Amino acid sequence: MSLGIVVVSHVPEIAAGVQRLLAQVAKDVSITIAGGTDDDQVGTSMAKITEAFDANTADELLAFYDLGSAKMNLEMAIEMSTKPVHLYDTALVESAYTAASLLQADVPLADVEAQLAPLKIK
Amino acid sequence: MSLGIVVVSHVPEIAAGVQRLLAQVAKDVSITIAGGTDDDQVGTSMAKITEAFDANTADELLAFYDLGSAKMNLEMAIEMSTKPVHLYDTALVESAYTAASLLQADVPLADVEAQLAPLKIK
Amino acid sequence: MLTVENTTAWLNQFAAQIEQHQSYLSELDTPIGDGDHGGNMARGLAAVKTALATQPADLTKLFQATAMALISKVGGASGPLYGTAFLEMAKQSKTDTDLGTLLAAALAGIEKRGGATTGDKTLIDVWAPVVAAVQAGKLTQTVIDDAVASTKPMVAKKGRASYLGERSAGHLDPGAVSSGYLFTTLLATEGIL
Amino acid sequence: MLTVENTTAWLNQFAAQIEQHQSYLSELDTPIGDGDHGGNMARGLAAVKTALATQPADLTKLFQATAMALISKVGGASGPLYGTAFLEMAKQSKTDTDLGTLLAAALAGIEKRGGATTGDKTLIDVWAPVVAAVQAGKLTQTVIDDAVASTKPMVAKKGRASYLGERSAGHLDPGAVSSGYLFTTLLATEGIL
Ligand SMILES: Nc1ncnc2c1ncn2[C@@H]1O[C@H](COP(=O)(O)OP(=O)(O)O)[C@@H](O)[C@H]1O
Ligand SMILES: Nc1ncnc2c1ncn2[C@@H]1O[C@H](COP(=O)(O)OP(=O)(O)O)[C@@H](O)[C@H]1O
Ligand SMILES: [Mg+2]
Ligand SMILES: [Mg+2]
Ligand SMILES: [Mg+2]
Ligand SMILES: [Mg+2]
Repeated sequence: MSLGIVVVSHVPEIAAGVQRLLAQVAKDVSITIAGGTDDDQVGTSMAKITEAFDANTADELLAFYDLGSAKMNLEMAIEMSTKPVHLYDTALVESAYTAASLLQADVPLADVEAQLAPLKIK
Repeated sequence: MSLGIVVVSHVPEIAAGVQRLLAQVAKDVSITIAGGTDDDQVGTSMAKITEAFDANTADELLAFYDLGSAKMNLEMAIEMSTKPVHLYDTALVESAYTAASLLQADVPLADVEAQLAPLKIK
Repeated sequence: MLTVENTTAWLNQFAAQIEQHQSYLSELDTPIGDGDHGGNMARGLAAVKTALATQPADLTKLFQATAMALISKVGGASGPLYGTAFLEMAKQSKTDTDLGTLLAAALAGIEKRGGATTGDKTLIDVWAPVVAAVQAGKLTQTVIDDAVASTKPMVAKKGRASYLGERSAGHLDPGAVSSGYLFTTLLATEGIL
Repeated sequence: MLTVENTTAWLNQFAAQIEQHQSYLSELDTPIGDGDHGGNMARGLAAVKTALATQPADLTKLFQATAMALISKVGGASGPLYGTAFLEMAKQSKTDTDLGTLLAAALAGIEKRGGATTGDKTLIDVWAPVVAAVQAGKLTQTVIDDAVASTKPMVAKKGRASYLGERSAGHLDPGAVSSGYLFTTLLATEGIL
């Protein structure tokens, strides 16, 4: 069961930037993103999130988001997704980075989640 | 005494994206950024941080960062800065957003810091 | 009783109200949010109008199309919230056409989607008393107006306004105001209630 | 005794070692970091070489120029850390030219800058035993090699490797290895120790 990461942000640049930060330490982890609305304004898009789920080559996903309304769109996308997706109420950049480092080292999901727990802030 | 925000990230896109997110809710708050190394690679630059301090039109600054090495460069820049700069070990995107919302509403520093406290994760 | 015709009329009127009050809604969203609620809702309701113009065959399809338009076009928190509301009404309408029952399902969906409850200074503070009034057969403009006004002194616990903590008090909640338009136009539509 | 001449020779040799082992350092930084330590240090030491070529007038200026080159060119955690080390040596060199005293000041600066301590799997695990050995007049290649090797089983508590928790064990710390080169070239430079 391979694990991948999905980053959802209200801003396209933040999502792209987090992907860049993570890619450096997790070359073998599939990291896909959904940033901004469909027309790249500040906001989130369920369609973009669904695309990020589909584009991710892993078969089980860890999802991170910035603000609350991203969470709502994420949850709607999760309800429609065929892949299992785990959603974390943790600090976006820091927890996505932590997860990426650990997944690159083939750390199992339970251990990753244990390291994410102290980063819960939402 | 006006308060401003400085965002320091390892990635230029993250810094620019956070600025965009904050600008939407804090039109009257000076928000400056330092993202990436001098040649826009992943990393941080003391020179860019110093420029972000100088470019900020406020006379007292709240600084937020992503990973530990950004903190070291921030601290070096703070030691050389003439403006007072407060450094927070809090979730980058979420705490910068919180601070921006509150500063826009003219909330005094002590109250802003009280709301930032639960976001400490580093 | 809800029909495709009167529901279409209702939602088109709601869209007209949103369009008319677009800048007011965004102004309300400025001190305690990001100033886009009017734009978000106007974009969403324009898509709803387009969907309704295709004349959905039944109420379920009508609510589904409305939900999809809102979910895909709004871009802010109000998208999944209003979207979920209409999605729940679509589901419920397969077995039921009682407006009170449909709205109660919608409210439950909103609460589940956003994790907010009465008193959190969100659109729920309009939906909850209005749904109760509809179920009791007692919806009036006063019920709606009072519900909208009740959000002013509240301290936000959910959404962007919650980042302001105590400072969110003293402002109407933008989502509550837009929901006020939804129910005002419902009340004004002949034959539904 | 430290002079401008032998210190210049030392740091140029250090730069040469970094250049030679650049890809090895980045390889070490790959499983427990972001794979850039070799590139970071090579960029920094190239700037140091350029600064040294201008022949600083005294030791204080030499250490200052070295610090500034590292601080401004490295781009990673090692920049402020090595930079602070040389900045502290610059300060200390105004009143003192004892190598042990200078290095002790540098180590204190590194500890303050990064908040790490012995056993955290950082370059401090090389600096601490080496500085003690220099002060005791007992620095040998074995002291250096053992210090570098000691970082392998450690669990990182600071820096990017710390995100890996337990999984950081079993790898040499890249900063420890580059510091090993610093002290190996110190040992090899005639007349300093
Ligand atoms: N978690 C939530 N539960 C219920 N309603 C919410 C929640 N978050 C936000 N809202 C409602 O959404 C409105 C804001 O909508 P909008 O401005 O379109 O979205 P955004 O805040 O993402 O910009 C708020 O006024 C509030 O009524
Ligand atoms: N807080 C710290 N205190 C002491 N040394 C540290 C700290 N953080 C990182 N290091 C050292 O820096 C090295 C990594 O340097 P480098 O790869 O150039 O920076 P980065 O991790 O920013 O990419 C580590 O191997 C470690 O020795
Ligand atoms: Mg808004
Ligand atoms: Mg918005
Ligand atoms: Mg590195
Ligand atoms: Mg780096």
